[in-house]
Amino acid sequence: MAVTEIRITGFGGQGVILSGYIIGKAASIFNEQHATLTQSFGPEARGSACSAQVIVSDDRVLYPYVTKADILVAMSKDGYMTHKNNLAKDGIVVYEKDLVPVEEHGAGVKNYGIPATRFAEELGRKIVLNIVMVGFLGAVSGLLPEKALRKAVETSVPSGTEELNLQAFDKGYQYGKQLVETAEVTA
Amino acid sequence: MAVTEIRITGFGGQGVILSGYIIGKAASIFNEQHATLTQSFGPEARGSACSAQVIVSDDRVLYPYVTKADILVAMSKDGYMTHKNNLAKDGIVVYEKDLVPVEEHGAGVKNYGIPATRFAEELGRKIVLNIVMVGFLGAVSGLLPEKALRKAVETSVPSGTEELNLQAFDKGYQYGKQLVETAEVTA
Amino acid sequence: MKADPQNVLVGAHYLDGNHACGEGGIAAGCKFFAGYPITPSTEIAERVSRRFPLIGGVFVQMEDELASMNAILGASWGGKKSMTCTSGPGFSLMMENFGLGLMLETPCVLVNVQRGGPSTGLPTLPGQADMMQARWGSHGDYEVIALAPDSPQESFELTIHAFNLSEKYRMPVLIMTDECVGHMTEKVVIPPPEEIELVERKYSDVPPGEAWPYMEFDGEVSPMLPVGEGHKFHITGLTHDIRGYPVINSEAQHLNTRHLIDKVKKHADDIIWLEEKDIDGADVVVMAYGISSRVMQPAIAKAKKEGIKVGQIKMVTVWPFPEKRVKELAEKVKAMIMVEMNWGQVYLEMERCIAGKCEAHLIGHGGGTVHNPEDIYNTIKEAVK
Amino acid sequence: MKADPQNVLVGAHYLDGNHACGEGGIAAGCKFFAGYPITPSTEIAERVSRRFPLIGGVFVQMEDELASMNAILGASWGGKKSMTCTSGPGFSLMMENFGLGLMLETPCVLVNVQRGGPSTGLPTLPGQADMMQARWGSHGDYEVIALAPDSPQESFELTIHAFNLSEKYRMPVLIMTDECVGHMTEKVVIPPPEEIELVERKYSDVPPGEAWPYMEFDGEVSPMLPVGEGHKFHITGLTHDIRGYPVINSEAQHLNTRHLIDKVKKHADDIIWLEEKDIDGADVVVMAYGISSRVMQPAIAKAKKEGIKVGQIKMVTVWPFPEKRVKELAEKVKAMIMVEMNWGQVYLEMERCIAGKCEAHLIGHGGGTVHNPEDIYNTIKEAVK
Amino acid sequence: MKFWRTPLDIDKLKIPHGELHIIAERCKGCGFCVEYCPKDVLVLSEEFNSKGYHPPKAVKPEECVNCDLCEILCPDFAIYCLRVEEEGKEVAK
Amino acid sequence: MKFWRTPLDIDKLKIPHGELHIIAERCKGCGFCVEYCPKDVLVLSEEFNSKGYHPPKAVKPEECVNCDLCEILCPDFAIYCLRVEEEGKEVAK
Amino acid sequence: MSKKVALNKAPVEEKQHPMEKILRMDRIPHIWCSTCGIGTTVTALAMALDQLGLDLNKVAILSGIGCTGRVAGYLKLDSFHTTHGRSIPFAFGLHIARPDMKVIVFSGDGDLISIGGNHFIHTARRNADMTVICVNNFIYAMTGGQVAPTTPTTARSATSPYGCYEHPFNLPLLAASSGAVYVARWTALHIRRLANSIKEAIAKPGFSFVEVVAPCSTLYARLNKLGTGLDLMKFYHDNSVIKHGADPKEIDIDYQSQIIVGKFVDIDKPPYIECFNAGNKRVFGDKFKPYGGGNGSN
Amino acid sequence: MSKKVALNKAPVEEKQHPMEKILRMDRIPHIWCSTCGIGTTVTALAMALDQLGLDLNKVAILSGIGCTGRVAGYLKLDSFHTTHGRSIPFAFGLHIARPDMKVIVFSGDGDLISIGGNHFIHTARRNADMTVICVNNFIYAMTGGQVAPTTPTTARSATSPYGCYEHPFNLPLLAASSGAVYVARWTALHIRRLANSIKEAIAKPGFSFVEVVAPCSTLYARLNKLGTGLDLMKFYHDNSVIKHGADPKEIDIDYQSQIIVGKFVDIDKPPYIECFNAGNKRVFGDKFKPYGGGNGSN
Ligand SMILES: Cc1ncc(C[n+]2csc(CCOP(=O)(O)OP(=O)(O)O)c2C)c(N)n1
Ligand SMILES: Cc1ncc(C[n+]2csc(CCOP(=O)(O)OP(=O)(O)O)c2C)c(N)n1
Ligand code: SF4
Ligand code: SF4
Ligand code: SF4
Ligand code: SF4
Ligand code: SF4
Ligand code: SF4
Ligand SMILES: [Mg+2]
Ligand SMILES: [Mg+2]
Repeated sequence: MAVTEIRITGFGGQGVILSGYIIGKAASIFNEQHATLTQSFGPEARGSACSAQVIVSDDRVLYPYVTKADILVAMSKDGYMTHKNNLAKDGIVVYEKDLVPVEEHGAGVKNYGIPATRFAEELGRKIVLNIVMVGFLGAVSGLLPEKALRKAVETSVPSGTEELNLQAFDKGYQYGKQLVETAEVTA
Repeated sequence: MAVTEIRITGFGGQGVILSGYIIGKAASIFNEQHATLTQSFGPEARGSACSAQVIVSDDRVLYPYVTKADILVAMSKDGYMTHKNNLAKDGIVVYEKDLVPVEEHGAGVKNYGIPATRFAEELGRKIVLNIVMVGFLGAVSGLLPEKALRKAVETSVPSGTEELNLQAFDKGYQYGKQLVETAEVTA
Repeated sequence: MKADPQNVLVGAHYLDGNHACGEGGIAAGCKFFAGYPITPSTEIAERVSRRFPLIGGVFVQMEDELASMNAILGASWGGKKSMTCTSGPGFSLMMENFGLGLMLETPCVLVNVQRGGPSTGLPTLPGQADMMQARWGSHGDYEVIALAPDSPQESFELTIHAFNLSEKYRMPVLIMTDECVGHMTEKVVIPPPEEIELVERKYSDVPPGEAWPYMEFDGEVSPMLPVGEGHKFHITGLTHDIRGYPVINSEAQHLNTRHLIDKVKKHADDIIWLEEKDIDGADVVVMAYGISSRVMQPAIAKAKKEGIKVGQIKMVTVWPFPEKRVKELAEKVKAMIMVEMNWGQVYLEMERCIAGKCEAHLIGHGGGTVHNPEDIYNTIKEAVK
Repeated sequence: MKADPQNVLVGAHYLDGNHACGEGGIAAGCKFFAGYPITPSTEIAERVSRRFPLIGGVFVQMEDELASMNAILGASWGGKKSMTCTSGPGFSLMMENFGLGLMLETPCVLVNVQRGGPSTGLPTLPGQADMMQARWGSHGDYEVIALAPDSPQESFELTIHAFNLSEKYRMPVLIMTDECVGHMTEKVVIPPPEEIELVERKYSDVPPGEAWPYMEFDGEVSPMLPVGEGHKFHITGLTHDIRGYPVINSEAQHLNTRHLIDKVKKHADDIIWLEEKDIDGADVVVMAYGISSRVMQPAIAKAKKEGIKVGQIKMVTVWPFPEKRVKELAEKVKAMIMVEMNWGQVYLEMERCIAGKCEAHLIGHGGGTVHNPEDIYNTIKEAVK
Repeated sequence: MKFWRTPLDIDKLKIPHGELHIIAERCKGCGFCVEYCPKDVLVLSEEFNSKGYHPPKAVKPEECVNCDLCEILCPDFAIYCLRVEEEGKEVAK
Repeated sequence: MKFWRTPLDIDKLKIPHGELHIIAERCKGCGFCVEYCPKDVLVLSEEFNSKGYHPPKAVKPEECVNCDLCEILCPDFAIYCLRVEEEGKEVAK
Repeated sequence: MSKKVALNKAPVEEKQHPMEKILRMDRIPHIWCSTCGIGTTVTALAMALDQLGLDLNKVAILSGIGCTGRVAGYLKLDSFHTTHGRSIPFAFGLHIARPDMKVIVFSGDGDLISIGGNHFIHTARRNADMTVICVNNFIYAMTGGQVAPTTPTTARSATSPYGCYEHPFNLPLLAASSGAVYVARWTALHIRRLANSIKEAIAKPGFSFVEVVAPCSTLYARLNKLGTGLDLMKFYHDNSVIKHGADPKEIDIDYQSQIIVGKFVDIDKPPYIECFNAGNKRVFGDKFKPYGGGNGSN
Repeated sequence: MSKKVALNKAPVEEKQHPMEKILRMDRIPHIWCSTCGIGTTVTALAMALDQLGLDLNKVAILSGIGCTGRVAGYLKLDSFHTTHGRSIPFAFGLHIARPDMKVIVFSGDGDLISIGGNHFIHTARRNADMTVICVNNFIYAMTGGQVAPTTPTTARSATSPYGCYEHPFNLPLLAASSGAVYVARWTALHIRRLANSIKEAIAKPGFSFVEVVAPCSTLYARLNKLGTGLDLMKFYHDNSVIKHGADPKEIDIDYQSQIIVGKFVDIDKPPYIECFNAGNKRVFGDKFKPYGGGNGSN
């Protein structure tokens, strides 16, 4: 697909925006595509649902918002509930397994779950769950080359935390790779 | 004349505006005419020239400023110099004799002088020179009935000073009356 | 409702436009005036400060114009008819919270005695160059009501009218006068109180717990909720719903802004007040407002004497602009002329509404003094050529 | 003059419109930024505050927007390229002293990242409803220059352009962006400094004692006088003459205001920047600015695919309005359409200039989100029917 | 509502007991209640509420002295305590 | 310009004399100079200037000690005093 | 009757949070972040109102814009969410119109003291009868953590990313010097003392000011790596010193050092309306009818 | 060489008023009324500049709007007549751009303390290196004599026609509490002491403030039936008391009673740019080039 619309949702503090930033940067800076990131932002989001939208495209992105998500990344139940009905027919749902109870969508839609928070906690910092998700998304969607995503992670996280974040990325990526390879698509 | 344009000039503190106010009030409140008073006003006039314009008319005044003065009341040399060239052909100049050195104007223009400051000082308050001028103007111009002007003086000055001001008015009026009667028109 | 006799200074007075405006506010029942001095508007505040103590009003000179504007909003919600006055620089400073007044739908009256601008400009000389600012000076979308008196008498009358409109449409109403009118002294006849018709504020009769501050939201006017009576209502300058609660999304924004706009647009016929003369059969129509609508008259009279068919429209209300009427007339006449003391502001609206149907002429002027009637006369002659 | 290498963050960056705007200012040589936080503009100030210390700039967060606006005027007279940013409510508060900047002919740049209004409105969502305020929000007569970027890349580029125009025409220049562009992150390619052309401030070479701050007063741009060099010049917000001395009369007012207006009008062809596409032979032309000029494109593409002859004008400058061009086109096309995120603002100017020569359509929107391209497409179809 | 503790009547009363009410869905897991409970009645639970926070739970409910501190410190109005009589019945204080 | 009086050199100098200069047309007749001249050198004159004010005139010019007070108090920059030597010649101070 | 009935002087259902009587439940949960201190300070106000036993119909609350500025929106009182910095003059107008009502302004440090600073000092000067409660979280929170006129020197913020180098205001000093008759400072942890101060402030005729140092977890704490709001509460616990009557000059707040709290000013001075009445009485005698009281119709 | 040469360090024609060197003679006579005190205070500034022996090319003067606000227009310096209330932030920007220049704000009480009050307190807080001279004539003169935040209680004005009933500000107290490092008050009669204070203020690094009580004859004196400006000067003569170092709290000015004058505050505190440099130095070390000095090109 020449245009991919991605919506990432979660709650404040989960690093939703940063994960969108990494995907957009991977596409536009490290993969010679166009990528537009927008975010639902500000006071009304204090301590509640938070969402980022990335449009990845081979041509210049003109309309900056998601109309139907090709990829829905759900890190919270709230976010999933709000956006689950706005999926493209052949979209995919990438979700945090322990936090989001996903439903069966239409025939073309695939669900991919990962216990990202747990993985992040295992890596020692819960805060990297978003990077785990990015890695996972990269693997299950094939949207962007692993290299571009890794590069984007490396250049987007606070300096000093690159290694940890790359580990998180790899963790998610591996898990996703495996999942896709074993074709273990959950409902 | 159905429309009379009057310009009153002097320096700050001479009560230029009040004299215009009295003339306008006499015409519009006590003589069933229309009278529009405007003033040059404000910071640029601090401690310098100051002027009031009154248009007295039988009909509603539409254009509020003097175009050619039918009556120029000059209480200061500065004011006289600024406005002396903007007189109607048959206009009159009413001036403070000790302060304003008037010139000969065109054939139709008459000059009437009065030592109003001196008269005011004789009455005990220099500040009433403007009222002396109003009385004088009333007498030499015949613009408005004496009664209307007196009434306007009485109702326009600070309460408690009515008597003094009426004396000042009368002083000016008498002097004017006499001047006109003896046809002693100065150049 | 009739004016309260204790407020009305009945009779003929020799007053300048500013004092007359103050008397108009007092006659309208204004009981709170928050002001900040600025030439050439200050006499309004001075008049009110002198008159208020014995008629139960409170005049406060605030620390700046921002404070004045907000204080009258607070006092209006507190149940007092409230007003302020200013001139260009202060008007600019009031713009943010004039917008708050519109957003909260708060009745009050703002007088701008226009002087020459921009910036400090000509403090003591007249201008009419804040007209577009009156319409557009606050951020966001909304509509306004603005009146323009041409004399002390009208300054008195239109101030009462402004209060009436502000209560009727529950919004701040602007009086856009100017230095010439403000400092011009003429006879002002104040009628007896029983002849002064006032619009009473409409309060909701819905009991506490069931009433919201904006029961209507489709261009209709909601009754206000009184403070202190248990309604415990909420109002906000954020985009809100009929409950007055903030709702931060595009749908709410549509509803809220359309409501504010439609409140004026829907009632434009009721609000717009034009004084027309000799329009039928006219070849050219001259439009103006405020002092310019007065100064144009000798020029029109002169043109008429020469057989030119000139009609005239004195715009008592400038905003909302009489769009419908101008469109109608443009189909009928050869030319329309706008006379204003600026370099073309309300003219732009006239030209737009004319839409090429007839000629549009501007008689602009930088301000500092009123138009020379000769200039107006010349343009009229030009237009019928 | 080329950009100073120490300022320019060369290369491809993934930045949002606000950060890009900050980088644009830095690349343009801005060395003083006075700001006051307000959503959705604050990231501009944040970017600058982070970047300045090592490149010799000073960022100051002022006590309010009034202070910000004045501080950049003072700093500009002090010789620093200066800027500030804000959104609707702060823009309203800056209006008085934006007028001072125009009156003093002070180069500086003001960014308004528009959100939904009026009042506090929709702090976090986009709008384009401050466009008429940009034109008319300060009291008095004047003209303005306003640019509207549609992306982070343009936010960067137009900020440099704004600084250039402000130096060239010696006046504050407005960047009217919006929340969508400000918070939209995309690739921004920053060219090497030698490819960034900057307009250097022109200082007078007339020796002290003979130079005045406004040597030209007929719509031409005077070189500035530097402070601290013995010129001992005077400037004032009052109406003034070429010496900068106050002159309070109607003649001076004419000269001064015509000068401010003509400075922009005379040079409109140089200032106006339109990006036109497929105009020749078009039946309908769609105009828009900022984010709307971007969102209109899928709709236009769709209409074109169906064989409709649609031209498009992306207005990079919104003010001065491209009056001449619209008048020309109105004679040629069937309809012109304005797409903007408000209920009809710049549209009014388009309609006026069309003057009935073709149809005028508005695709308005209350804000809070950008237009749905479908609505634009439908109007295009409607217009060619 | 008795937010203010009047020590005057303290001697007249027995040490009161409190019945805790936790509105878990409203809690944002700040831990103020846990930290400042003088009797260590509370801990944060392991479970998430639907916003992703860990609300407190009473681990020693019987120790609650109804001091109200948890209630008045809670920034989310998510916990409150009612006084119970010795017999366990709620009464007015 | 020597506005500030340095008492240091006072013993070295003889009591100075001043030569008064009055710019009558600029004067607004406030009387500050008259009132605060320590030597009562000045009075307001009877004549008006063209703005209608009475400027001061020196009635005892020989008594002027060149203290500059009239000069520095004058709000209209309308009076100043130059020092003259015993011989009556102006010198630098 | 349950212990929770006092607020509205009418019995309510048991097992309902006592604050529900004064909160707009249709707007709860509020937007404040986890471990934000603002909610706690709202409880302090509710306690104060409760203790005063005021008729809540006659209490108005006003806020400007900011996180704290949202307070007005959550309280079931006549409540006004005005513009940034302008709650005080709006409140002043309301107070003059309805002198019978208690007018409370509850807003943030940026709102009240930065953009609203002029209104603050002038309304204190006039000694208008109102209570101003300022949540000082040392930062502009709502807009994302920019430097405030209260940010302690060296503290970081989004616009002082390398540490603030300005001198911050000492709010009690500013209030006292401007004319406030009641001035106190507490932290959000001193909840009962805070409530008591608010109570005294509301009861006091004239301009009363209560500063509340409260945690902003999401921005101030995070940008300064100070942990969560809970960590800040612990910090207040360990570092506040109560000094009633301290000279306001001596109570500056430095970055992460001692915070002096207490009641600093409590003096008697006639409030605005009283001065207005006395001034007019002096001139007009009995012709002048004193203004105030009543239902706003005089 | 005549005695009047010091000002521009070059000989001038004799028999020319010494102030002509620093006045814009093409704008004299000025607009101030007869017996107005503003002109005298301008002379005090000229004396101070002269005594400091500053390069006058490097001195900028700024005013807002008002009678005093016209001062900038009469001085032959780089001079800025800004908008009402905004001279301080304009001056702040100029100061930051040209830290090598002396920046002096000379304006009225209404301008600086009423509408400009917020800038006054915040710029004092920042301790920006500038000198603010405020002519306090207790009234808004330019606009025709309205009440000011300095109008003493009971004094009349055009908008307090029956006597002011507000509490006025004590300007030195407000300045000191906000952070000014130098604070003095004199009357227009104390011309040499005033000049000396202005001199000290200009020399002082940081925010310095000098209040000058001066007569407004046309409005303040007239509306209060106090005679002319000369009568007010006599009043100052009889009623001022010099108390250097007096506590700013104790120097309120009541209507027609004692006026305490003197230098009240003179402390050392790093000014804004110094703090800016120190703060950045601390973080960046030698990578940071201290800002300031030079010709504004850094
Ligand atoms: C005129 C205007 N300027 C700026 C803003 C943006 N703004 C909203 S809240 C805020 C600061 C809030 O800080 P504070 O008052 O300390 O409240 P907090 O969020 O910290 O509780 C600002 C600058 C605005 N809404 N209006
Ligand atoms: C925004 C704005 N508001 C009001 C004014 C009107 N105005 C001009 S000067 C002035 C007051 C001047 O008082 P003060 O500063 O005490 O100076 P003074 O004239 O007494 O020397 C006012 C209110 C203005 N020019 N701009
Ligand atoms: S009421 Fe007191 S003792 Fe009981 S749980 Fe709460 S804090 Fe602990
Ligand atoms: S204090 Fe309230 S919000 Fe915090 S953990 Fe306890 S119940 Fe939850
Ligand atoms: S210099 Fe001194 S002594 Fe001489 S006239 Fe002037 S005031 Fe008098
Ligand atoms: S002090 Fe100056 S203005 Fe006053 S009387 Fe003397 S010379 Fe004239
Ligand atoms: S940002 Fe800070 S002040 Fe605002 S709600 Fe969150 S913690 Fe509280
Ligand atoms: S009005 Fe007052 S302050 Fe203004 S110039 Fe006249 S005397 Fe001086
Ligand atoms: Mg804060
Ligand atoms: Mg003053």
